[in-house]
Amino acid sequence: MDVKDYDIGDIDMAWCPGCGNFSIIKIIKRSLAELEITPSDVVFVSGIGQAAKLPHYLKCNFFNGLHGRSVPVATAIKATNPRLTVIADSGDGCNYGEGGNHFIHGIRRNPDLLHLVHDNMIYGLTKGQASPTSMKGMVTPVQVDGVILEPFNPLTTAIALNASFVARAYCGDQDKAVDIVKEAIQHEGYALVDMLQPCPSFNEINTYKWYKENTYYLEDDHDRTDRSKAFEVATDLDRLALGVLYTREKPTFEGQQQVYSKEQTPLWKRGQHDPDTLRELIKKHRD
Amino acid sequence: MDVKDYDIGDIDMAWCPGCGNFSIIKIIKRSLAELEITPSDVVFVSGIGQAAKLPHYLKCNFFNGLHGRSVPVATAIKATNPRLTVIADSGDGCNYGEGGNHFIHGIRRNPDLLHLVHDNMIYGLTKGQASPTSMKGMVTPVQVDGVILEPFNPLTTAIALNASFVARAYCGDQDKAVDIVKEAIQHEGYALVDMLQPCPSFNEINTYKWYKENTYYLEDDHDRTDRSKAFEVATDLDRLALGVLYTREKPTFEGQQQVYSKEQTPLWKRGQHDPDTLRELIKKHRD
Amino acid sequence: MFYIIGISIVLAGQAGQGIQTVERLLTRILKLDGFHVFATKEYMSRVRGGANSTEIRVSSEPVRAYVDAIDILIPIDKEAMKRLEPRIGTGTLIVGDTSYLGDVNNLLEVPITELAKDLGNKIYSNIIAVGICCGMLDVDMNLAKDYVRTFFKEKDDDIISKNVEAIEVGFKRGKDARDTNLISLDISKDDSIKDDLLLHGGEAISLGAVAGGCNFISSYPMSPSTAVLVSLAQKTEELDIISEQAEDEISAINMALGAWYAGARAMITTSGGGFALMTEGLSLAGMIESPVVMHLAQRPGPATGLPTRTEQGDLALALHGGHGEFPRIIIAPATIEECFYLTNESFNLADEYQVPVIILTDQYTIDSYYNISSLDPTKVENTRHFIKTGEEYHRYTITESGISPRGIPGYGKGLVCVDSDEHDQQGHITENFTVRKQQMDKRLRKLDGFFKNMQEPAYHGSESPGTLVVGWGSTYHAIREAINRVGDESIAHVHYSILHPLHPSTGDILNKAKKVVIVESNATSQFGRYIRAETGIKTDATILKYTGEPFSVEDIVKRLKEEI
Amino acid sequence: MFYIIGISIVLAGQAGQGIQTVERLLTRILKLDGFHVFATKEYMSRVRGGANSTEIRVSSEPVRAYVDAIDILIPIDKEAMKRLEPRIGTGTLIVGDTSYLGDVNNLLEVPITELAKDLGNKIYSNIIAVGICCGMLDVDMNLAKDYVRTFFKEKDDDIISKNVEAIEVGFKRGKDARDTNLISLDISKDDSIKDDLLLHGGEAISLGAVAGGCNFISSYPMSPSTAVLVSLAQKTEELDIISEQAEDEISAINMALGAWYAGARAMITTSGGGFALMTEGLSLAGMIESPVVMHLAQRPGPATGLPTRTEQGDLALALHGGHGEFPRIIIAPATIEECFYLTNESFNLADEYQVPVIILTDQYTIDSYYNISSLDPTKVENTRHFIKTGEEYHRYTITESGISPRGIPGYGKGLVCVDSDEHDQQGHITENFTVRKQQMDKRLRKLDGFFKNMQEPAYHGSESPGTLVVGWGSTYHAIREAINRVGDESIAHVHYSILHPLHPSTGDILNKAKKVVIVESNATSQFGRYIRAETGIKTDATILKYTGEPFSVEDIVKRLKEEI
Ligand SMILES: Cc1ncc(C[n+]2csc(CCOP(=O)(O)OP(=O)(O)O)c2C)c(N)n1
Ligand SMILES: Cc1ncc(C[n+]2csc(CCOP(=O)(O)OP(=O)(O)O)c2C)c(N)n1
Ligand code: SF4
Ligand code: SF4
Ligand SMILES: [Mg+2]
Ligand SMILES: [Mg+2]
Repeated sequence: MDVKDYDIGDIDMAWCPGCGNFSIIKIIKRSLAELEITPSDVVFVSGIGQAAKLPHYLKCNFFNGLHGRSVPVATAIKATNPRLTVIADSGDGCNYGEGGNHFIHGIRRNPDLLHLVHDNMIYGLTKGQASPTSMKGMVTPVQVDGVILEPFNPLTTAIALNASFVARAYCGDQDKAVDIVKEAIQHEGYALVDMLQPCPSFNEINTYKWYKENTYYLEDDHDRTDRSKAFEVATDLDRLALGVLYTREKPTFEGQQQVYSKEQTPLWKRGQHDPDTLRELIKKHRD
Repeated sequence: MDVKDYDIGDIDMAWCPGCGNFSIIKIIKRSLAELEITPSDVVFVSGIGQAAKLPHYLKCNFFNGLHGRSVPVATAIKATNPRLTVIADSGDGCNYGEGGNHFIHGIRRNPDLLHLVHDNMIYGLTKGQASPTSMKGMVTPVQVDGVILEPFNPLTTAIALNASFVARAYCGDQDKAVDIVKEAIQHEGYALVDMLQPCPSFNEINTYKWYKENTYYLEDDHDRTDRSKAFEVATDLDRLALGVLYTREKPTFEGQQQVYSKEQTPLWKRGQHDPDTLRELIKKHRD
Repeated sequence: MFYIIGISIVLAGQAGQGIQTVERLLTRILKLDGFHVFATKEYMSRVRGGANSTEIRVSSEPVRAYVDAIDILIPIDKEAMKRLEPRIGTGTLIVGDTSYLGDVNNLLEVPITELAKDLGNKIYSNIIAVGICCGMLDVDMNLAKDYVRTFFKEKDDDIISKNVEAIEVGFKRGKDARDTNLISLDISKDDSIKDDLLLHGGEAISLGAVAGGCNFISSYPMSPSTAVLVSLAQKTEELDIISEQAEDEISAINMALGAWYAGARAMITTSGGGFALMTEGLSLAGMIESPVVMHLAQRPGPATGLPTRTEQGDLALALHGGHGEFPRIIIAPATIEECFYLTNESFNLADEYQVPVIILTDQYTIDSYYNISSLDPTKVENTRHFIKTGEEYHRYTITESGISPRGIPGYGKGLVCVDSDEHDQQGHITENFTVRKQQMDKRLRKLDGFFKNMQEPAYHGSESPGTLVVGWGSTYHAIREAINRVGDESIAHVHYSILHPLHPSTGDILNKAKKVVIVESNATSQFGRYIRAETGIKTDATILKYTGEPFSVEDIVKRLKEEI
Repeated sequence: MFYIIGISIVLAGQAGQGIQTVERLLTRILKLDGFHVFATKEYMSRVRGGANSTEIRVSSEPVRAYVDAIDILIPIDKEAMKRLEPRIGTGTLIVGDTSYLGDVNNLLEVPITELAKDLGNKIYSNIIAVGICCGMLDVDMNLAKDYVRTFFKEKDDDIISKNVEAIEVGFKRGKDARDTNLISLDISKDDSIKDDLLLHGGEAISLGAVAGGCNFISSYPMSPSTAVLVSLAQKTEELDIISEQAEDEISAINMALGAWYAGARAMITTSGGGFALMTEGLSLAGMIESPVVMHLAQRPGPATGLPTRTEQGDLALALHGGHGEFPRIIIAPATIEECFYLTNESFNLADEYQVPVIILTDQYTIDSYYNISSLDPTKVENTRHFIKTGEEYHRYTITESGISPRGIPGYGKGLVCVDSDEHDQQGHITENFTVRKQQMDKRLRKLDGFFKNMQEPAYHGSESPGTLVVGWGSTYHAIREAINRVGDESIAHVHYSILHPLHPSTGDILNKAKKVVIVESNATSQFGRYIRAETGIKTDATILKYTGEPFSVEDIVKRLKEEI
């Protein structure tokens, strides 16, 4: 497949000039194309925010739902039809703020998703309030004395929850980001990619330059199965590690459903429940 | 103060015979008494569940609110009146299930609270469904094929979030539990005590016996400030460590509020805002 | 004319004393022996202790409503008595042990605890109580013993035979009371009902759901709605159903919408507080035009309220919950049969109109049952409404009916794009005011067609009555029996099971009555208010109850007599 | 009689092109120079690009409503034109550059971009536009230049003087057009308004809140409600206010309740979706009888809808959101003054009656403003309603008024026990049916006393009118101006700012009119429905708009003429 196969044609994109989102959409298109995934086999699930508009700018099925709620929607879609490639794609505020509870429990379920978080460390669409990942001291119209909350660390948290794939990427480095995203899609199970993204409109701290200076790639010999090591790497906020920090093979949510124990047919293809079985179930209530 | 000072008198307690909650209330009363805290200076904030009924059985102020929502309520009470001793006290389902998002962000705020979680690894009040901490494979009326979700690990998660005090206690060992709870109350900042608690009515796996066999106390030389070590200890699910795993000094939420920068007076004592200041604020809109 | 159907037996004890086992055993045995039965329970929000009770009515004809009056009371401990005191009348026979009952009138002394201990364990008390009832009602003993054997078949032989003995011991005491003419019960048996079904509202709803093709349920436990989650979870072995306990209600509703999007027939079950949390998701269903079936089992609010009690206090929430304006359907089953058939139908309606369908029940409906002859899983024809998409597929095509053909991803060549923002026909975000209006109008006209096939509200009695009693949902049988008891021909009864949209005949029906009296288990007459908002008609009187208890037949009789 | 007040100027450009700066600058300069002004903006849900615009009306008398007609249009780029096309009439003078405007009628060619570039940077375009308007309106140039200097005082000297130059350059062009009689604007100045205030609804609400003693706000950002959060956060330096951005709306409302419990005066601000999520907490406030002030700034739904547009679509949600039954107060300010005073009052009402008070506004209210003479922070007397507790304090004492004295922890010797379950007078869980009923009755009678001091709905015109126009909230000024324009004495206008409880005079007022016409920015006439539910009266006609745009004066004029 070609990157162009995902082009939607003429559409007005609501992102600001210079925004990292333009790189992210390229990274996504390239990853899908290189993995030869047909647009009609992909479902993007997003919330609300600037990041969450991405599926509109791509040829794909999408469910652009409520702010914060993409993970449960994506989990259910994958469980209902495991043949689809499902990508939950939204911002840091969406996923770690409003949607924090689904982040935790989504990881525990381990559906086979790519969970791509555009982490610009700010609420973009609502004009620049702190997000859970905003750095301490960042001044905004609401955080007038600067952020005082401990920044949320998605990677340590995901590792603490024993997520099956935990990675950080940087959208300014497309080639490497494509590698990470592709791996995450191919990984069977829940795969978090926290994608660092500059927001030139509102985040004056975490700029392209800042990311360049404060990130590094994990060495090839990094042992992704070593949870403690991964945790330690993830705790470092001065130098942000890029790459796949941690992986753990485990059965997927949908894979463990009784409905798929015998056959893989998506639910929609199965038709109604067998009336005789229903009659039997009803008869049981005779005594 | 004496433990009896917290007695509420004749009240019908809704707990089942043999329940760990009876030990927990004793632990709480002893801790408060030993710390000489007057009942009218304490506010318990609970959610809904069997655990959440505890404040009713104790002489104290309480706010028995909604299922899952005790942490934000407690945080606001403490911020509004930092002179109060505030204890958020509820079940594992309440705190880690419905209230999971508040757990994460409550830790990030670091209010000076004791956050006491009765962790019986089950939903008690609603009659025995899995809770986030239920072990894999546990069969319940809803989890008919056994729990398939990765159990939620409150300790690794709290450490991942860099909580300022992270402990696990076991209610079957009151003396040691009192020590831990007292320390948590005295700790300035957010203090999690995950209190292991048998539920004889619904949890047949994690019994008094099971806890005895699967827990151990941290050695005296355990370095609580070593985050990676604490994390490693917390990942071990075969042998559950008891004691204070991790502490980190940091400024509290309320301590960092502008309102307390000059004086500590609780908000209710301050009266209205100064009318002249308001007039000035209004006048600014002349141009 | 005083019209009492059969007798009412109340068994009471602490949570954990096996009152539910008693209820189950006794109603099954009685039904199998040809008695019509009705049962409902009331219980505290706790796991052990407290005071719970179950009422079982036994009759020679169908019996389907709760009564206050207790003919035979068998308390298994003291606490139970205190709570039931207001319901004990001069005609109440109390059966049990003076040791915990103390000095009461009309006592049939049976040292239940002693007898149980003689059998080796106090826990047989409840089975002895079952035996006593069987004896009093002259039940076929072999049948009872057989049933007990099957009931406990998973247990050790020893326990089985002890239970059979317990039944016998109790039976003897009951029969003695009968033989000595202490009591005389003349209830005839009806062989034709032996094959009848006994299932409570919760089970009927979950069976109705599977009959409607439900294959996905995501929910968070909350009394009294959990029964439906449990009973669907239990069916995942036999049927293709995914059942998931969500981390919270918000996740539950969003999962259900994801599941419908991908082609499942999904539902959620919850109670008031959980439903409130789901209203943002409800509004999402409105915007993306997703079908979804939501079971809202009411309990008294506000907030946590009385978690195990009953009320009809969430109608306004069901009608108006969620922000913005979008169509929905609200159904409140009045009978066990309707729990089944209307739930079945709900999946078709949701699918056809692409709207949320709210099934509004309450604790009383969920926990009550009576014998019914049958339920037919194929009576309601299931229709499937999603299409295979072509390359040029647009999810939100403007149509005259307001219904845009619904595709699902992976079926056909089209892309299925749904959006919570206002969107154009393709599903893309728009801020075009004209498109906005077109899409709003399209959504709001979707239910215009609904009226044509809409079931009429149930109507009993004269068409121009002196008094018209209006009811909805779970009060149906209590109203019916109350009107029968009052025995005044000038009283008619109209009953709504489909609440919203309101049947267009409502104004006419109400206008024909001299006086309109509404019965609701809430404090502010929410349905009355809704009728007024729709028709302008104000009900002349209200019969309201909001103590947490269900309406009894007597409650309604008393108030009706005051009102006519 | 055609009654147009002053002129309307519309400036339009992409998000990020400084349209808001223009609006701010121009309205301030004009007001300081003695012109009455009104301004409102419309903008897309994005950060850069798209097409936003602001309408500024300038007049010699008070002007307070939005009009469709554009007298002078200054588009700073091409996109803007497309979107505004429907509003461009034969009388619209378009000012700008042919390079991006192309071939339009009534063009006053000013090469704005070129002129800006001459000054060194394209970004001065917007200030040039301000200058043009000043020139056309014959503004005192020194005043304008002074204002620009103060406005940019934080900037470098060079930038300041460039901006002053830009004003001058524009001014000259505007003055030329005037001098050459291309345009003739006769709007007289009124020196008495130079000290007037200019503040939008969002700011007025936050000032009203602090006047009401608000010292705690917890909220989650959501357009268009965020303005109130931001403006309270900005005041934490000068005032004792805790402002916290919560992780979600559920946390926000629960924090606010915790804060009230501990003695703060707390509020939240949100929009429809966030409010839906808060309704469980709203119900909690009902049960624990906690005061709380909730600002709900409406935008078009359902779901995400049109995040930056306006609607009155959440009234039903405000009325009925939350499970169970409990009293609440709903207020919808109709003017900037009411945004201030009624918000101030809301804190007293919440505190006195121990109920949630919902302030229902919309994007239009939040983002619009006009000059008002003053706001007095001490006009509404603040009352404090919590007490010092004694040892025997019971939080839920049964009282005749339904209001139980409210204690707070740490003030007095009593314990303050609040419970989301049904509870007894002490605040302990109960399952006693009688206690339940007593507490329900107590809660539900709390607002009985509210009626006695209730502000009458605003009434204009004949008491037995031919046509009575009913409005609520933000449509006030548009209705007023429309009725003036229509100029028919038989039209009267009643306007509600306190929506719930509904004023008891409503039925009488409406019954006196031959015809009742209701104006609402929604699709289903939610207030009309509510009036019918309360009074039985059906409005004869509806004037509804739900495109996401505010009502314009012309919209209402047109429909009113059809209806009378
Ligand atoms: C329930 C709800 N609360 C709040 C909002 C308002 N809202 C929309 S986007 C957003 C934040 C977006 O931040 P993020 O997810 O980081 O995305 P970004 O714009 O930065 O890409 C908020 C708070 C909403 N739409 N729904
Ligand atoms: C919003 C909401 N959802 C669900 C419930 C029902 N509910 C009450 S308690 C409970 C679980 C309690 O479990 P846990 O917190 O572990 O307490 P335990 O009873 O085990 O002590 C649930 C689901 C509720 N009250 N509110
Ligand atoms: S606001 Fe920030 S993140 Fe959003 S589109 Fe603009 S630059 Fe990108
Ligand atoms: S259900 Fe379990 S946790 Fe709850 S009181 Fe009973 S034994 Fe204790
Ligand atoms: Mg962001
Ligand atoms: Mg628990």
